[in-house]
Amino acid sequence: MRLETKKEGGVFIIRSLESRMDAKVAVDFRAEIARHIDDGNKHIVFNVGGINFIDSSGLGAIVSCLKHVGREGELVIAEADETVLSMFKLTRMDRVFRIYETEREAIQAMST
Amino acid sequence: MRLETKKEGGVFIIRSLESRMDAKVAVDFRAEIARHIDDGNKHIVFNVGGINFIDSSGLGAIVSCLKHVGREGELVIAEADETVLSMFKLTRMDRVFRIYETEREAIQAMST
Amino acid sequence: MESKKITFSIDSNLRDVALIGLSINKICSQIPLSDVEVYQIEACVVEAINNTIEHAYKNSSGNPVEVKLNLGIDRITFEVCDIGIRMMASHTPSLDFDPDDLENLPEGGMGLFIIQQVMDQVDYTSGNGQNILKMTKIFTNKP
Amino acid sequence: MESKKITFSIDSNLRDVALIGLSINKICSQIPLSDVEVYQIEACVVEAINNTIEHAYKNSSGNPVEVKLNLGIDRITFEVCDIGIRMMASHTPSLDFDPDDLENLPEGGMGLFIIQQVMDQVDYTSGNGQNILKMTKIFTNKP
Ligand SMILES: Nc1ncnc2c1ncn2[C@@H]1O[C@H](COP(=O)(O)OP(=O)(O)O)[C@@H](O)[C@H]1O
Ligand SMILES: Nc1ncnc2c1ncn2[C@@H]1O[C@H](COP(=O)(O)OP(=O)(O)O)[C@@H](O)[C@H]1O
Repeated sequence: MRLETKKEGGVFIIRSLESRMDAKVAVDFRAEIARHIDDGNKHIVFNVGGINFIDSSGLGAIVSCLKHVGREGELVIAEADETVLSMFKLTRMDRVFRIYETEREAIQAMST
Repeated sequence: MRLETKKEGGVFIIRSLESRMDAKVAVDFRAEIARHIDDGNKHIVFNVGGINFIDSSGLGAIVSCLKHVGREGELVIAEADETVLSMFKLTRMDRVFRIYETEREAIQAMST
Repeated sequence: MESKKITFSIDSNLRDVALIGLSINKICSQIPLSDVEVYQIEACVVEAINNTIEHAYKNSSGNPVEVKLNLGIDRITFEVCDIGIRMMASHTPSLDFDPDDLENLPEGGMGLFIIQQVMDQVDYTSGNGQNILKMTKIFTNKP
Repeated sequence: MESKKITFSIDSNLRDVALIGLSINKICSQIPLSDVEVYQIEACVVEAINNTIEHAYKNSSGNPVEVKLNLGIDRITFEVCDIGIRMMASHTPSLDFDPDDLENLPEGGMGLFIIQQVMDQVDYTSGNGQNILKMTKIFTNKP
């Protein structure tokens, strides 16, 4: 899964360059983010703005990353469109993740 | 094929309520328009604004109507989007039909 | 009016699942359903196909996966068919978890739950070596 | 990367042709092609399927029509397959007419011409009772 990553202050920002986050790419995603977390990036904004399809494997991979950052870290979601958001709601993952409308808001909330 | 028709002065305006004008509906279209022509409507604007797919059967049906109105009548096209227009160009039917950007322009050109 | 029918066939390979998903998305976007509903229907079919590949075929490629779509006047049905290992006696899929219990959040087991939530009817049948998950979504047709 | 593959199957019925057209439209809209190119590719496949139904099966329903899509790194191919009457030795489709000669404007015979114009390669083969029209469109992949 092609990802774009950057760092702003202590916040690590991930953005997907692929529009589908499905079973085909979920395993790779999980492995790649795990590497970034092991490198010490434990305050993560996942900007899902470019994603227009996510299935339960994709959600599962994000949950796995959340567990991996652990209680000292954070992983929040930004820029989910209506359809992707509906998948978080359907699986009640909207009660697990903090979800921000914009990447900016997410970064600000984390920095404070 | 569900069509909407109206009359403005001597001009008969047809608009498709279906988005696809393909082999499935072409025969019906031809028959229905033939009836309107036989009723004396020989100055026709076909507003294709609602159509987003046309195949060669659809084009053939329009050509058939053009022949039916004959040399004393007219049949012009209005509001073809870029994709539908490309089909007229591909089959060189853009040299057969007068094609107007808007229904209004088409009506005006016919009334003068 | 008789219903419209099409069958999609792919090999049991996660690579090709999106091709069915995209096709179904476009077909569903022609019927009176909201964007979110269209998306969720696509998701259900993708979940069902993923299950077929991952569970019925244990992730081995080279096996047939078929989705039969039937679009009627007020409902759309999908039959996801495989000739692999059949699903154990269907339990009601549930998704119960404490959102604050980080360690125990589910990373899987959400597929059938999503399907149950979105679809109006779900049936699973096995026979003659074939397994079929049939899903029906009803919509209101305003002509 | 291996190419992506899907097969669409319908009955030889004009009613169901649009389901394949819509599917192909959505899949092609994911690859680097303009809206007009996507539309024209959809039109070619629809023309080929219509021909199959109208000519190979003489408008009788109940016969199989299959479209095999293969999406590679720089090309997409479609094989439109039937088991009906095969096409006569292929003449080069032409569309010559005088736009001012109203009476003699063509009302048909445009399908194969459209296919020839849009596609980069077109082959027709018959064998073992099956006829296959294979169409290839090449695109430039800018990753
Ligand atoms: N098509 C299938 N064939 C065989 N077993 C299946 C199938 N679909 C689901 N299952 C079984 O049901 C369980 C729950 O499926 P699901 O809710 O989709 O979650 P997941 O696939 O993530 O485990 C699977 O783990 C599997 O044991
Ligand atoms: N799949 C096919 N099987 C048999 N004959 C075909 C097939 N496709 C085309 N043909 C023949 O070629 C002719 C030209 O086809 P085409 O250019 O699509 O125009 P049209 O279908 O409008 O006649 C047809 O009239 C038919 O005789």
